[in-house]
Amino acid sequence: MSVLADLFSLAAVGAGVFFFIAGTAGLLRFPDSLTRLHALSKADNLGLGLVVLGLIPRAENPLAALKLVVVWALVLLSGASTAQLIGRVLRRGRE
Amino acid sequence: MNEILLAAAGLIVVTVAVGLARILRGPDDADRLMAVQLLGTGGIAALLLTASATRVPGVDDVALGLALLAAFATMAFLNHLDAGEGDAEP
Amino acid sequence: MSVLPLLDIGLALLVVAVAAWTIAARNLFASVLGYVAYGLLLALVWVRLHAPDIALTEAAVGGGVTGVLLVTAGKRLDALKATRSGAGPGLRERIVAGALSALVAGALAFVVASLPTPAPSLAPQAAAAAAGPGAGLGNPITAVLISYRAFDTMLEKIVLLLAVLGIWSVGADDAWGSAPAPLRRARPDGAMVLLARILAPIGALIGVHIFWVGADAPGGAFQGGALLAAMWMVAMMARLLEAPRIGSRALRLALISGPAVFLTVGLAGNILAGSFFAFPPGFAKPLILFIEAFMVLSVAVALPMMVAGPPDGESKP
Amino acid sequence: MNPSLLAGLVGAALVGLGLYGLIAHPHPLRKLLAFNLVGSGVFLVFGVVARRGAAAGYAFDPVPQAMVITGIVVAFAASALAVALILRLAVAGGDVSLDPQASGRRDDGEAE
Repeated sequence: MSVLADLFSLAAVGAGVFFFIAGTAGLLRFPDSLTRLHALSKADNLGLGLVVLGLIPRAENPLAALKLVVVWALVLLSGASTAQLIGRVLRRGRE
Repeated sequence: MNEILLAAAGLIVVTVAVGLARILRGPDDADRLMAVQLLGTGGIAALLLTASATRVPGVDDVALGLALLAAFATMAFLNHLDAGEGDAEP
Repeated sequence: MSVLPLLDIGLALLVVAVAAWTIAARNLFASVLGYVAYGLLLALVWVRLHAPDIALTEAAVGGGVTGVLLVTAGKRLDALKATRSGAGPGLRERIVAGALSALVAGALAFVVASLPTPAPSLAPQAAAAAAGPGAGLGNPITAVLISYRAFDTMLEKIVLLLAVLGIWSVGADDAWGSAPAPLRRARPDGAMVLLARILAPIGALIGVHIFWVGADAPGGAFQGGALLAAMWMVAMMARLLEAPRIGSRALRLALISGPAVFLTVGLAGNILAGSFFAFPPGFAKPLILFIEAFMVLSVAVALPMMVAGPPDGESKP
Repeated sequence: MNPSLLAGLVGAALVGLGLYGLIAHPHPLRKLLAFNLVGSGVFLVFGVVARRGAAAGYAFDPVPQAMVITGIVVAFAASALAVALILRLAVAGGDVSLDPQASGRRDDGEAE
């Protein structure tokens, strides 16, 4: 059982790291700010989400696991709304 | 297992460090803000991974605080960035 | 070969690089952004030093509130069109300054490398304070702050109060009693209002949680108060709440409640338990939580008032 | 290299960087930021002392850690006061120069 849990953790954390790398690559390589914003939101939402998912089986108690999920939810909330706001700032800059 | 989690944390820190090159290059403040946001998320992920591997207690609360404060700081910077838009009118 | 030392070295290099960026950046905004990133990374270093309490404080104050203070100040300077700051020192002065800084850093590094072994420690005294009569605090740092070094902590709260008074007093004379300038003048976007509406209540709940668990786990009055302060500022930035008038009685009572309650309990200790800041046996833990609750209130009110700045007289009471 | 020595060296480097910024930057807000770097470097050295003083069943010495928390709060209060003074300087003088010669020019420019 614990081997299974470990495998699950590894897979999820590994996928999370992949999305962080992808997000950073996008931030560095994409040609303009709006596409970079798109890349960033992938790292925010999926990268951290998968890492959190991978760490849940290792949490000491259910409350700690809940806190992990709340951390992710907070980052999702702020990431979604600030992406919107940054997008507006960028569009205004173009006009 | 712990070593692998630490390695993942290290990879994220390195990735985020590369992303910080974005701060250095710009070209404008919105890009810099995005890079800091990425650093915030990556920092939280690295923090959770390291804490899980080294068993420092109470780090989940630190992560909660970091997530809140990253959102708070981002809001303040946005507040500054869109200041051009009729900010003079009360 | 363990991965941990590599992680530590990478983190250390990153912290120093971001710190160098805040010094080297050309504009103030970029520099402050760097400072916020730096505060966040420093929080990771503190966790590596087994200091989650400081990590929280550093993230809240170093990264969060100080960054917001500076970016707000920069915005207000822009509005004043006061951007000229005079020429910097010439190349020769810069080289001398660099050499001096390198010398100081080198000396400090030498001292750090030659710290005595075994290291002196006050941990046993702190443990005694944590386990003291009726205390039973699981978090030794809270025990040190409220019991072992109670006087320091009370004076720190008075320093906060003095700073607020100092800030208020640099405002114009005829503005006295009015509210500080708002953190944002323009009407906020819908997305920002939505974010503030959801974030502020959840954040306030987390702030109270961090205060509450502070007796036994990382957290405590200051960290909880700083989070509450940040959430109040979030609401102010989205214009959901306005900064109160500095003449407001409720505001002033909230500001002094922390140090006042602390001092009262300290003086009562003189009578009930035989010495200043001694807690009567059996009541220590509830008393400590009682003091801390008012400290949270004071901190949560004082920090936003410091960021908001002096009263500006324009805003209607 | 053990982690606490490494953190101590980072602290020393931060003090050096901050000191340089404090001297070299003409803008007072940048000076303030640099000063905060010096402060956090000193706190980090305190943190190293705390980590080395692990005893009595704790992984750290709580007394220096508590002092750092107090220090961070007081440093913030001082920074906030400094920001208020800088803004007051800008309102009063029209710029934020700390250079006495520049402020001399400023007095000339003011319509009395």
